[in-house]
Amino acid sequence: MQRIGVFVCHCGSNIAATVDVKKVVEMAAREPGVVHAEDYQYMCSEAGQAKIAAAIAEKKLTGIVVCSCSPRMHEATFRKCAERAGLNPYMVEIANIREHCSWIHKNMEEATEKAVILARAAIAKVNLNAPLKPGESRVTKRALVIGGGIAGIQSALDIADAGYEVDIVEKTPSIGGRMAQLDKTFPTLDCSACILTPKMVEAAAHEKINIYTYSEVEKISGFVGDFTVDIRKKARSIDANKCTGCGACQEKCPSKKSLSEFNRGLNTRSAIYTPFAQAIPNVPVIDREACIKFKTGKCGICSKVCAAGAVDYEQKDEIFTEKYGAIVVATGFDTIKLDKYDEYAYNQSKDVITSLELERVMNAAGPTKGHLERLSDGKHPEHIVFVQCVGSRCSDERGKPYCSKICCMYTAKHAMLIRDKYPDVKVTVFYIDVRTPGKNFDEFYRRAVEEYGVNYIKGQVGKVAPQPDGSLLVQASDLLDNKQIKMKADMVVLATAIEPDPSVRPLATMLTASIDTNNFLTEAHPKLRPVESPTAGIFLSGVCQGPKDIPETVAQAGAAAVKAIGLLAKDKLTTNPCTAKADELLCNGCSTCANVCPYGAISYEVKLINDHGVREDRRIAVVNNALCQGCGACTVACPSGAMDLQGFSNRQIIAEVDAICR
Amino acid sequence: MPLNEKTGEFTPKIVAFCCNWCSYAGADLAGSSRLAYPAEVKIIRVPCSCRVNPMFILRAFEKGADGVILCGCHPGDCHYSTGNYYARRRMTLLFSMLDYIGVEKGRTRVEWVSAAEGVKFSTTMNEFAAKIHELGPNVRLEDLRCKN
Amino acid sequence: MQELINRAKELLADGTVVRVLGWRKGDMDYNPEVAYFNSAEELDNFVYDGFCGANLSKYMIEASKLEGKTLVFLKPCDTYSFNQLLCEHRVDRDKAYIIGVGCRGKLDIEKVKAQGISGITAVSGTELDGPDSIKVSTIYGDFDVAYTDAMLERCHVCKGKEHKIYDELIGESKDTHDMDRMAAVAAIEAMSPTEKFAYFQAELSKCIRCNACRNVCPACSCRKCVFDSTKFDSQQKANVDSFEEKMFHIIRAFHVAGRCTDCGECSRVCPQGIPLHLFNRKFIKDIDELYGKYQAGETADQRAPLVNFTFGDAEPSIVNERGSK
Amino acid sequence: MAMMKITRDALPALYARIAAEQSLILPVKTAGQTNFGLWNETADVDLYALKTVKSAKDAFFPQSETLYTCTTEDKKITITPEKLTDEQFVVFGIKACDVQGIKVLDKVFLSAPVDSFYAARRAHGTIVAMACSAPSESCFCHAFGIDPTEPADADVVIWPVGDTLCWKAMTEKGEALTALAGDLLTAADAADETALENAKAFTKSVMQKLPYANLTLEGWGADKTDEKFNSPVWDDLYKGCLACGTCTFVCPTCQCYDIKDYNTGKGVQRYRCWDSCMYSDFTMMAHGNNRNSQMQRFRQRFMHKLVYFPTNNDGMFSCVGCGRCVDKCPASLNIVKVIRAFQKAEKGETK
Amino acid sequence: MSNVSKIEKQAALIREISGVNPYKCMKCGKCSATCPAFDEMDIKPHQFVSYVQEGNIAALAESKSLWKCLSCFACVERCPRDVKPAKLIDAARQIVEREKGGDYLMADEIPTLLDPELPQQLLVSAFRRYRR
Repeated sequence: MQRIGVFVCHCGSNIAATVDVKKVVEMAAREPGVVHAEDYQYMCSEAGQAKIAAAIAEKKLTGIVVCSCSPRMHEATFRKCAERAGLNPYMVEIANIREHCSWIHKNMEEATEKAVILARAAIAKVNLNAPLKPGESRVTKRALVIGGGIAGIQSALDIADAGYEVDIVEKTPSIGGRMAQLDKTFPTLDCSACILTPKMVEAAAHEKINIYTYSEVEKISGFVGDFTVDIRKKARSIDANKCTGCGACQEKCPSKKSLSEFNRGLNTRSAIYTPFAQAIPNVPVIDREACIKFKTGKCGICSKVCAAGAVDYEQKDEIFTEKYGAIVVATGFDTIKLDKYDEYAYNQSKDVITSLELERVMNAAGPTKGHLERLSDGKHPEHIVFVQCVGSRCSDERGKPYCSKICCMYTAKHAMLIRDKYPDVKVTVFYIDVRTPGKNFDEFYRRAVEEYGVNYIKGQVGKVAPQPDGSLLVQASDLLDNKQIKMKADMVVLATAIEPDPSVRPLATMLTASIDTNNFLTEAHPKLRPVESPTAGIFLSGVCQGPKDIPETVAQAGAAAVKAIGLLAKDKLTTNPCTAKADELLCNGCSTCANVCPYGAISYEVKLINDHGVREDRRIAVVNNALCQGCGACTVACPSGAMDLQGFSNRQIIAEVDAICR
Repeated sequence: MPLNEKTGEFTPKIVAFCCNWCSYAGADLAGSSRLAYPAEVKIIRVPCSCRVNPMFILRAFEKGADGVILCGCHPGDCHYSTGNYYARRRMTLLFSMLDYIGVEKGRTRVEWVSAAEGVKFSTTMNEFAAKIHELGPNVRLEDLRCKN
Repeated sequence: MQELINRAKELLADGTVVRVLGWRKGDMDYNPEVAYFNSAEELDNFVYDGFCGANLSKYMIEASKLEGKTLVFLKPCDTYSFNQLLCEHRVDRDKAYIIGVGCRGKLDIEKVKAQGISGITAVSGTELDGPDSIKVSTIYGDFDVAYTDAMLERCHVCKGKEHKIYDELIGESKDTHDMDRMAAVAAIEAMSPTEKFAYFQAELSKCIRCNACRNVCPACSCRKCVFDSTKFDSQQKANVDSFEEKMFHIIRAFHVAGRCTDCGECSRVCPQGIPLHLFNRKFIKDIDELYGKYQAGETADQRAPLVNFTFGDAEPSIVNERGSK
Repeated sequence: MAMMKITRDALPALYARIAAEQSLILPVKTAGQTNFGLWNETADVDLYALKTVKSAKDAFFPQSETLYTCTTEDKKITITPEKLTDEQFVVFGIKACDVQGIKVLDKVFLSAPVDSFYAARRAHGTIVAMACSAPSESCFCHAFGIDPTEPADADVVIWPVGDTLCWKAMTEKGEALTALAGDLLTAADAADETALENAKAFTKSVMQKLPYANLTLEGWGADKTDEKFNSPVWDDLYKGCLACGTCTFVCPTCQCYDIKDYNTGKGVQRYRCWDSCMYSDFTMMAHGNNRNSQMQRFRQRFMHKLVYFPTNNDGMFSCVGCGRCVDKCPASLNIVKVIRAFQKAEKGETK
Repeated sequence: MSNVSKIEKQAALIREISGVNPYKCMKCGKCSATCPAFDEMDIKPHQFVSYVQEGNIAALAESKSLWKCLSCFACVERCPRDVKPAKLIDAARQIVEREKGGDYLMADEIPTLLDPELPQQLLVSAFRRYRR
């Protein structure tokens, strides 16, 4: 029989206002096994913990129940407290009488009765608790960063600077990501490339960083501290060691009709190409879909003009395996497809473009060499209309329900830049709300209005209609004037919603990291652990976790790096002791459990079993404690009940059920 | 005792199994958002919806529960990636069997509630409790020995 | 039958097998028993006729632990069970030499008695190549009973007469399928909850917890059943107050769901004539309807439906939409 | 007491009259199977069934019965012993073999230490035995000296003769029941007596034609332990046994039980329930099981019935030849096969 | 019936008939931006939503807009919040029509309602919708 202590927290008035804590103490004290019960203002406080420790020592408690807030809040606190007092931390159970009781019930009698029952269930459970001891696993001192945008680069640099090896895997031919495509950045208006390129170079030059571009993660197994990852290096068709990056091949390449991914398809590139001038590595890639040599077998011009002899048409995809202790996901974003928004005529007119396309148009290295012109006829526009919230804050399936966060600011930036460079161009912005929470953000937006004369109209655009004269008729509402406006424009720029890069979904499956309905990776806690995935050892960097601008991305990248460094700095990890365990005497060796284990944690061995005097060789399930995460799928799959979950055993859960139904 | 001693009204016993990662957190959110649901609902925390053995559900009915609900992460969002898919099949078959032997439909339920869905948690529990009130006490699956 | 005996003798003689698992003549014509035969001489008591209904697959769990190979005779439906046991590593393929035997349906003496025939002294015409009706001799005179009228329910809804695993085949089978396997399940599904409850309450109230259904079941191959184990707080032998039988039969059916081949042994052996197959078939019907057709034991390397899933599986709430009111 | 009679048509009235005063237990058909059960207006009485699935044993030794109840309140435990039966009841329509089964149970439960639960039921139960008219192929009560037409040790014996039943009270309890039946019973006349004698003769002739007519217990009985226990015959016989409890639970004489606790949430109900020596966890102890192979368990059951029991009870076998195990064993094993297998082996015959 | 409860009842009825939750509206004005009959309307589509939110059904019932909406459903298509103003308008129309009694649209009323600028199709659809 356990000697149980019950500690009921008032949580100030959070609990005590609706639950009669004295009554809970009184009722709990009557339960079999309970030898001590008391209440206190704040059990989680130092004084409260001291009370627990004192009771453990004085009453020789073997288990404790804390009736307080959610175990998600303070279970760890009370476990540590118990451990300090010499009690196994897994002999602690929490009865959640705040979130699940006092906060939702108004009637004191009802809430008190429920609190007593919840306490009883926890007492019933702790009666069956057994001390558990965490295991240990080693940590591979190497990190993997998936995605080579600013988020990935920043995380990699920070981790590498702390002295750990980092591999960056980037699926495109160069690192740089979305930020490399931007022209200027808000609210300082400094040149994006000017601040990004040095970071790219630094990463490339860092002795602890290996960059694998044109590569993808193929398979991930293992667990925190000990991931095994297969990485596919796609065939570049260029020997990176030989290539000097002279660019002759690209100039001579006769196939020049492929749309440039970097310029968002606004112009073309050659079949052998580097995406942009500052690309790292400065090694081209042959687009085998477009290359004449690969399509017809004839051509080979690039090979002929390459003085270094770096072109290798025979190159094959290469898969290598590496071990990592931590993984940072920085897969970034893309703009959503606008196929379903016919009203904006995006697919009908070349002069309706997305904001990201405008970035390329404005950029000196872009398709128009930085001149603001209509893409349909190259004419200088007189009037540009910006439409906000295209696909953002949209509750139907055409768009995204969330705010994309960056659009208000970059639109102000675009409007301002255009008015600054071309004062003759009229700029109208249709907005629903202008959202500018950020340092110097609102000031920036006001400057656009006050100093640059950008015309902000509250109201949404209903329709963009290409006119026979090549102009665009914009029909919108002006909600403040309660008018419907029809105006001509030469260009329309759509502040298109952003969404996580589609590669994140299969990746999340490989990582067993959870993902929300919008494909953003879920954080371990929305407030307190925002850069960690719930899956241990996986860290989140940048927009893959949620919309954010560059400074936020860099900040989060740094935070993710710190978390990863914190992990890599450890030599060994203690593993969750709440793992599955097979009872050798009951196990049938039928493999049903292994079939449902998502971690491959169950294997089988043939073992001589002495079953009450009957000796025979039996096939028995064996759980690898380092791999098992304690979900319990196996315990239910097992028909004989041989498989049980420590900390959430069959008998413990049944005891809780019994206590509640009593 | 299904009848409230004072009022004589039926106060059901409802057991809610909640997975630690989504639904238990959703219940916490319902709590911190002060979204009320009946005190008849008592939550048991399990690591994952796939930890819930059909025997636990029958056990609850045996011991006098009037309704049992299982909440887990939305399909695709399981913390353990696949647990709720197994739970979904298991519970579908179990509920179908209970229906087959004449246990009233609606006495058992599965609902996917994410950590962000405090509102859904509360609405679900209100709905479920209302359903159990409508169905009345469980008599078809209880063990008479637990009655007195 | 003689062919089976001869072949068994050969296989014993040439050392292919060291023992034979089959059926031995009983003290009545209708009660042959499962037995091992270790010599040619013992095989003279071997029998294979319409009353040899026992599924020998489950006995192969124990036989797999013995030294040397065992010759086992499996009817077509038994081979599904054998495959399923193979799949679950409960039998050793290398320890079995399987002769697939022909089948024209298996007989149930209770069906004969149910026709009011009593005082039975002999039954003939039950062999594999026998006539369409069997002759039942009693102290009150002789009766002819149509073979199919004395057949077990399971044979009327036979899955087919193809052996799914074997080393060799002996004997011609005859198709016996003449009823809809799911008709009885569908009829119950169509009842009102009150009718359903009354039906199962009446059936299960007869249960005497003898465990015959469990012990004969090839899918119930646990070394120690949860209902015998102290580890689950589920150990129970009581026969009381209506709940325990439901718990036992629901959980038993659930544990074999997706693994049950519908061999029908549970219903065959129930001393109280409880149609236990209706539990298993309900799961089979649901699995087929919700997750696609699945036949346990079709092959030895399938993934059972309950250890499998698809992203688009039906939600449990579908139960509220299907079936009766 | 003189022979009385009642017509078959009057039976429902008789049942109602008895049930108005006492509990009435008799063969009732539920979902196609006949077992002893409590009579009520809607019960489908199946008095003429030759064999109920389970014997009438439940009436005196129920499959599960509560011994006492512990309730906990706070940290106090209150123990409430289960009340012993103190009301009269009637078990109606028990066959001769099952009556003999009750005599076997008496040996076990009524000898010191007396089982108070059983004793109370025996004291309050009135047994109305019914003679057999058409024994069937699995019957072998004659081997144990039982005459199916003359049930011994009953309070009342009834004999079905065509559409009438002859009725004779054998004890004081029987006379009381006869008095209760009152005008539903009429005096039997000489013609009835003759018809009854003819019916008995017919039944005996049936017995002689049945397949087990020549079964004897040669070689079995008290003090045969040594020659039987180590016989290799067991090893061959048990192989088909599924280790289920069917034979035990349908048997009128098997008397082993387990004592277990049921958690009611408010405490514990300690109950006993039939157990089977065929089960692998029968008499399981901390160190394991004293019979750890199925052969040993199989042997135990038959040795108990045919050797150990007679050894300890002046030669009385704890088998009554009802044949239920013969009908119900899922593996077609049964006590007759065991009896004969040893007789053959001992005569040097091959199987 | 008290005035308050009538207003509440009508607002609830509009929500029920339309299947629309007007509180989803984020006041972006895309409906009004889209509406081909905007200029004809006294209560603009986006305002219509606010009126339903406020329960000001009486004003809606009186409004010209009710009969100016073409039921082209452009606003339904384009509304990013799934608010469907046209369905609200449609529901309001039905309420007005139902209040008139059993026969909704009498043939002899049509001439006075006829507006040369209204598409013929609307008339046909109005028959279909309200006459049944």
